[in-house]
Amino acid sequence: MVTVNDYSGKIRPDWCPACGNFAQLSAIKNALAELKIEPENAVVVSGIGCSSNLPEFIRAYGFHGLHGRLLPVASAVKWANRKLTVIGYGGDGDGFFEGTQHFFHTAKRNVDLTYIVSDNQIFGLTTGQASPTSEIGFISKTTPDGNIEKPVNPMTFALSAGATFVARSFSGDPKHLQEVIKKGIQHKGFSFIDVFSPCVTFNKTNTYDYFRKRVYKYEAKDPSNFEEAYRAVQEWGDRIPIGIFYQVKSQSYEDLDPVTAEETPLAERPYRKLKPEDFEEFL
Amino acid sequence: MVTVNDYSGKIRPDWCPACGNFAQLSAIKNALAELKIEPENAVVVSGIGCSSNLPEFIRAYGFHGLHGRLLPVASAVKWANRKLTVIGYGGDGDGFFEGTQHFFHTAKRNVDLTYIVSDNQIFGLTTGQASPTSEIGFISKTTPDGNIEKPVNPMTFALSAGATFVARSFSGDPKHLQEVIKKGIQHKGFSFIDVFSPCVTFNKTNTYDYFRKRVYKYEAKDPSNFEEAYRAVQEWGDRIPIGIFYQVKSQSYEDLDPVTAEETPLAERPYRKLKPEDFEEFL
Amino acid sequence: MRDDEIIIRVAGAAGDGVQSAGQIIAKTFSRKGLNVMTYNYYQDIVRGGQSWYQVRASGGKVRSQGDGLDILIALNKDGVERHTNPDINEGGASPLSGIAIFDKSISGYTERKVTYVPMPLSDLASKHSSFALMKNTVAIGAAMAATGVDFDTLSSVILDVFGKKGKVSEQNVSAAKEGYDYYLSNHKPTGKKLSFGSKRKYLIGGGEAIGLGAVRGGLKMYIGYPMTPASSALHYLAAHARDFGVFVKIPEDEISAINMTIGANYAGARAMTGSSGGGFSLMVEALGLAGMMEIPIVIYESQRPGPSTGLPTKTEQGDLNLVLGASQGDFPRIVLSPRDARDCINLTSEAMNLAQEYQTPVIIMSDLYLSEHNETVDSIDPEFRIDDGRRPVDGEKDYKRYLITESGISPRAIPGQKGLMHNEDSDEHDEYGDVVSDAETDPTKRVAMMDKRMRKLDTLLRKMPPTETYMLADAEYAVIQWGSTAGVTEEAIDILRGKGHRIGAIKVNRVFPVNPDIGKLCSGKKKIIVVENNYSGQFNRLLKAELGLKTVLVRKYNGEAFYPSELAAMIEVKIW
Amino acid sequence: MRDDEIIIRVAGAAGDGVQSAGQIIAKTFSRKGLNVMTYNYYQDIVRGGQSWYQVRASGGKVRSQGDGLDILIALNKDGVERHTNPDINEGGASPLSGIAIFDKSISGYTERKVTYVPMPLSDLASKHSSFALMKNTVAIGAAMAATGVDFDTLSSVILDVFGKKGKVSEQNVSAAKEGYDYYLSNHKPTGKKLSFGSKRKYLIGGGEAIGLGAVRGGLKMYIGYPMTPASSALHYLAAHARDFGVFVKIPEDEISAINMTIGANYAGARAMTGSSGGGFSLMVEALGLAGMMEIPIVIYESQRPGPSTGLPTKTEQGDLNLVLGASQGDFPRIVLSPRDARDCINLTSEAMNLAQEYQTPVIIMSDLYLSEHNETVDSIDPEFRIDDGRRPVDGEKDYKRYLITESGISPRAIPGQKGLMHNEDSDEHDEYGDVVSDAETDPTKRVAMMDKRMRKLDTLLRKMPPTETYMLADAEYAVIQWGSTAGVTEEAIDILRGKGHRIGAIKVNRVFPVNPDIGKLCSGKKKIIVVENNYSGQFNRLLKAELGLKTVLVRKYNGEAFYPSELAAMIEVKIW
Ligand SMILES: Cc1ncc(C[n+]2csc(CCOP(=O)(O)OP(=O)(O)O)c2C)c(N)n1
Ligand SMILES: Cc1ncc(C[n+]2csc(CCOP(=O)(O)OP(=O)(O)O)c2C)c(N)n1
Ligand code: SF4
Ligand code: SF4
Ligand SMILES: [Mg+2]
Ligand SMILES: [Mg+2]
Repeated sequence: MVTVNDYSGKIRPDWCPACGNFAQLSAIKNALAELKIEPENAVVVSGIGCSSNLPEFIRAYGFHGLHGRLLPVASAVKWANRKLTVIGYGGDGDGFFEGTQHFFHTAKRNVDLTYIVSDNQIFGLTTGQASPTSEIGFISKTTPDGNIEKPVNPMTFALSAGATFVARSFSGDPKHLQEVIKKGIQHKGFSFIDVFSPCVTFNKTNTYDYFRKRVYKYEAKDPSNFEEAYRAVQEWGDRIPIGIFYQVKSQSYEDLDPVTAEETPLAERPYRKLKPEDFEEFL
Repeated sequence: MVTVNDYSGKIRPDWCPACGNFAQLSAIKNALAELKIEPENAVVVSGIGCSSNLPEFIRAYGFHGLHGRLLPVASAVKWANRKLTVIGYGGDGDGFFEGTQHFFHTAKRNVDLTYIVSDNQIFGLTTGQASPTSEIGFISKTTPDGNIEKPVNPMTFALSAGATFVARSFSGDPKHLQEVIKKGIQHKGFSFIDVFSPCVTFNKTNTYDYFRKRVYKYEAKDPSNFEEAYRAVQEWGDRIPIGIFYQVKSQSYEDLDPVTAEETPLAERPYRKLKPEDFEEFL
Repeated sequence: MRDDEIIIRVAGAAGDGVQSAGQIIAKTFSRKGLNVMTYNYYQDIVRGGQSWYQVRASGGKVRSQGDGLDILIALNKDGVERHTNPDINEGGASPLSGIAIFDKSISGYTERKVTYVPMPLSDLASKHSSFALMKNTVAIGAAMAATGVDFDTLSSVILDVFGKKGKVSEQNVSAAKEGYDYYLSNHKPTGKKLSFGSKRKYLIGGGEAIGLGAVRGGLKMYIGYPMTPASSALHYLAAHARDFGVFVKIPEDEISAINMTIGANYAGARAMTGSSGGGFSLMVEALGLAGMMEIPIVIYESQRPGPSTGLPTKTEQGDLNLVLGASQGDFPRIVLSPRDARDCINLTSEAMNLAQEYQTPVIIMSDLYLSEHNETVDSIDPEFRIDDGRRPVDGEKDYKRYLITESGISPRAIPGQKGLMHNEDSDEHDEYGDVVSDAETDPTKRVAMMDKRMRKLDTLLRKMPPTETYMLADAEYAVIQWGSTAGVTEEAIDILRGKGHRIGAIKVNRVFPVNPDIGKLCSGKKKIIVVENNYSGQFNRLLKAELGLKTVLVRKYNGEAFYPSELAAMIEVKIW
Repeated sequence: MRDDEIIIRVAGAAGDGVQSAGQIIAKTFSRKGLNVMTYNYYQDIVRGGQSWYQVRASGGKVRSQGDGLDILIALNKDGVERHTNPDINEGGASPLSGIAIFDKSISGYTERKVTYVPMPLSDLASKHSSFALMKNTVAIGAAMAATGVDFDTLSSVILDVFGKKGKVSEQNVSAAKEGYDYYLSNHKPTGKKLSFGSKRKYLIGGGEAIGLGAVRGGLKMYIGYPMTPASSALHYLAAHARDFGVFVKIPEDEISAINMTIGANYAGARAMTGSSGGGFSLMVEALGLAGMMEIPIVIYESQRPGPSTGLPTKTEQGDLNLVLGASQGDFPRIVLSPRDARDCINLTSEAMNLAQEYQTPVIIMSDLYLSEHNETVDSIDPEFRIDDGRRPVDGEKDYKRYLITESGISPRAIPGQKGLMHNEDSDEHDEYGDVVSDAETDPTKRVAMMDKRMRKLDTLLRKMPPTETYMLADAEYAVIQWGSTAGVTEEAIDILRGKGHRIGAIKVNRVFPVNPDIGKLCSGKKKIIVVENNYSGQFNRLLKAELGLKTVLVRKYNGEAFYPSELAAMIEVKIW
């Protein structure tokens, strides 16, 4: 029996007290435990940022890599061993700036992994610069006169890329968060979950209060209706929907590729012995 | 009086005879001449690929840079000197693989430049590998058993990114091509034009015939209607629309940023002399 | 430790206000006309952990963070414990031998041979404000009283620092006064004899100095993606963007940053980018583009310990191999490595010109130690002669962008110039910029272009100023250092001279191309000791490869900077 | 030129079928048991321009493309003109001294002292097919007749090459027969005495050999973005993906490619990526990640002339600085540089093991010359012992991923292993993998980890096989070369020995870490000459930095490979 304690890491998270990342760490641990996934079969791959420190704090296989590069690593882990449950976890700077291209193409490929972005609308670890999701007018060390660049909408991005599971949640609503993450992990294919995660130290705009006032739970009439989803995710302002906007069934990349499609994971297959016939073409 | 001859380069294009790039070269030259833009004020920035050789063949300021990196260069050229007409020109591999992140963020920033992609659905220069727009099942040196990855739809990509001018044309229809390019250059802000450009040597699927049978001219009822545009660009198969799908007015990045917004181009402004007061904060 | 210098350290956890407190002290000293250097010891964490900030000040020279500790302001018990304990190596810094100031609520620490000054910091602070960090101000007041600084100077600093906040500002002054008076009434001053001066000095960080030097050198665009320890320059420039008329942009990644920087310079606007090793790694491909196309660019590379993410808030000089090897093929590059804040200003202004003149990448290598610490400079010259390099005139006949010249430098036309339209290419090209490899590769033209480009380094070497030295003339032993270790090396030389060793230093701040005069300066020396803040002696390898020197290596790679006495001891071992 | 060897060159424009014609000739010779080497001279263009393909064959050793030219097949007039003209330097290749075969419609060329054999190529071809390129096959038939190869061998090759096409295949055989018979009836054979053997040889390209070696070494995933000249390996593996059970993927960019390669190896599947200098430049950041996290990766880096896009279809060895300097900080890397196709197979299989054993990046450096040319090998050993390196057992108590060991090598657990969950980190970490820099940096642990990682190089050096030499024992002069210049260097040595020089060579294919035995091999030699296909002597600098050698440099950087007599002459100048 897997319990959430099996996922308890020995290192105490070094996030600022009340940082939105705590809720996500709990939600991920709970979701994995509830899904009865053994810690040795869970791999958490992250980038660089406050949020990306998470693999240090969970007892699973952790990979704390490079800023923006978690998705290529996570994809290949899945391709190498399709038995593993692979979770990608990183920041908004990590995913929507440095890792933009990987986000797009990984979603399009529909690799079976769950990608959670701790979206605090700021660069946390580097002590507070505007991020790709910072709002217009947002004041930070790099935008002292207010940000002039439109924020990315990670939802429309993921939808256009072809993600087969697109959702949003909020660190201030741990139950919702855990439920969405659980569904994301269960989803076969690329699941994207953007999580509003207040940075209590550097983002004085997008606080818990800010979101508590605005978020409401969205229920898709038909989660497989792309147009409906695309419209719903564009709502922003006084009311901001959270929930699962889109979900469709589709073959994952590793099911489509004949080499990874075989049941035995690539990593566990015996090495291919060469035979003289293999060189015959050169004769 | 600017004529198209003013744009004639001394180097003969080295593309294969009948390559789709020829039509685009002519269309660009004609559009620039018709718009009475002096060659010294036109800058063509490209990446690496067959298509990207274009700046060598036009008498303007040409910048033949790195695979996938034309948009950052082009953006900065515009920021440095907003009087210049800046055209970005590259391949589908260049723009939708190697340069994915730049395409997205440049479109979002609405930098005033025209980005034309010679979309031959293949890597031409490297002698025929599947590209990000290659269709499923497409056979190439890297996909001998047929491509299994869904092609990018550059149109939905550009729309989701926030491009303010999104169009498509076809090298087999030079008049249409020239008209769309002209409108793209005239558009203030980021204009994206995807051009079906048959690679007669390596792509035996997406030929002139293939497109002649399928393309039809699309006229947007209301080019500023995002939903209409988003729906229209998804049509694919027996009928494929070409035309201007989307166009809205919006301030360009260099108009929004107070430093570039001033009339005299940055490159032409006098150097800022330091005064003792500038260091006072350190006292 | 000398009687005319003082070292004060503020210690606490991240979020405790350690750095702000230290900065107020530093600025108070610099306004008193002292030479100051600060040292920021912090962690890759936003709250908690342990960090400290040290201020060294003197009427005499201050060339490093220094040895010894006169006054400790401890903001928590851990701080009292650590910094008085001779067994804990606080990143190489000395433990306290003087006065420890802390809140009287802190107790239970191990008693050691230092003067404990528990004070009612919180109580005194709460008279003026309920804001918790106000107690730090009380402690600052006490420390300033202990060093004999007049209260007016301290209050002027406090008013400037909290200036905008009106009431907060006044409260802080009052709190400082409480501490100041309390200390004077109850405790003895340090007995240090600091020779205060009448002229305020500029207190500036290395990163700010880079930014300022760039603006003086004609900077019009700074494009960079944040990365410690290069961000201090970015933040400084962002804060002054409108005033300086500098366009500042954070793009999607470092690849974009460098390509934008290239594009801007191509179009005639002086532009610069900056990052640390990880971000620079992403710029490698485009570095070669600038080299091949002969487009000026300046890159600020501020090192931190690698490999990979490494120790993001620590210091090292481990990126030299990276910078020298970056990008495929051979092309000219210029690598400068400033010694201190003044050098940051001067070399960066110069870098802006060098890039234009030689039309090739110039890389300014700093490190966390230099980029993130504050230092005094006596004066800053606002004047600087900007030279845009060789430009053709509009309409020049038969214009050749890559004209083959003896200097290797060709006339560079800028888009918008009439009649000079041409193509610049990442493929090998001829004098016009036309590609030589498409229809038929021309091996002769290829060689001519390679030679032309590489000749720029010879031209540069001919104009290079002589390498500076310290006490070298009569020295038997020569120490060679590069970049930010100049100050500490000088101090180590002083220590060793004090012990009777005939030793001097060669101080390299123009790292590549290697100045051949270094070889000459070494000739006849008994031993050549290369000092580096990295594992493998990357600069040492460069000297061996370029000059064939026989050297011994002194290195440190634990993430901390050298301390003067430590370095002296490390060198002494090698010359025995 | 020796009597027992022949050099045939097919010349024309891109799109003329030059390469296919050359390959048929090469394969015919390899089936006749000759040693063969081909050389592909082409441009960065898909149609037009000028290109040629050369085949050198002999019963004796064939170690380079060779000097001289016996038979020219010219597919256009330009071809006849160029390759008979002693003044045109065709990338260093000798002009024709023997027979020129071409279509009789070609006329008006400058007559020179060669045997012109204008033939009715098109007419003969059109008897069998209207396909224009069929005339090439007629010419091949003629050339084979001239060299005395039996027609059956030629026809067997044609049938295999066009195999799938049925009728086309037969038509080509008939066309070849026309040419073969026509030549025999109307012209004289070359008079060469080729010692044909009875055993077919394998004719394999360098890129294919890399792919094959990797599969033999346990490759399970190859992830690469196309880039000349690394694509030949990618294409080979893509074509055989299902058969070999290798997952082949072209991702969005090279950054993704290397991070995927790291992810795959992390998860226990042997993976490799490949590119040329430009793509490798984009991998620089992640190279350090693998070094820091101690994850095995193999990178195939095939060089072409830089800087930047440079000369995409030419050859150079100019990326060594890049590969050695790549990524910030110090970490162990292994650089191998195969000499020839056989070495490509063997070193690549070995690289797959080395990466696992040392848990660090292994880079295989080739170049266009080696990667894109075909060569015969007598036999290929299908056997290879795969060693997965040090792995812990499931559930091991107190598992330390980065256990400090004498060898520097720690037990590597793979996701999925029970009870061994741990974190791998790009930040500096302790033995468990826990970060040492977050709350409090531990300088001691940092140093211990740096030392541990770097010790892997010492372990490797202890096990490194001795560096191979050629005619070195009695030599006064030593030539040192690296990688693909081994063959041509041997031939140059032979030439120089023939002239009475006591000279030999040190042949380095394990480039880094530098084997100290190279220093010993050099001791007592009058002069040490380093031969390199680049501008600045990058390997020479490495030898100076590592071994303090005093050397002279022989270099070529016009985009072409060395030719034996050219290299001999360049060396001779240095030893006079
Ligand atoms: C290549 C590279 N560029 C820049 C950095 C510096 N850096 C570290 S974290 C970070 C951004 C953090 O923001 P985000 O991804 O949103 O994560 P958060 O800290 O907010 O959770 C940056 C720019 C880096 N480590 N690597
Ligand atoms: C960083 C880098 N990676 C790979 C290459 C090799 N390369 C040159 S062109 C090209 C793709 C060409 O395809 P596309 O962009 O579609 O242009 P096309 O030739 O089809 O016009 C590639 C992969 C390169 N030059 N640089
Ligand atoms: S700085 Fe912000 S994101 Fe980082 S740990 Fe603190 S609250 Fe969280
Ligand atoms: S290979 Fe294709 S894209 Fe390239 S020039 Fe030829 S036809 Fe055009
Ligand atoms: Mg963030
Ligand atoms: Mg293409």
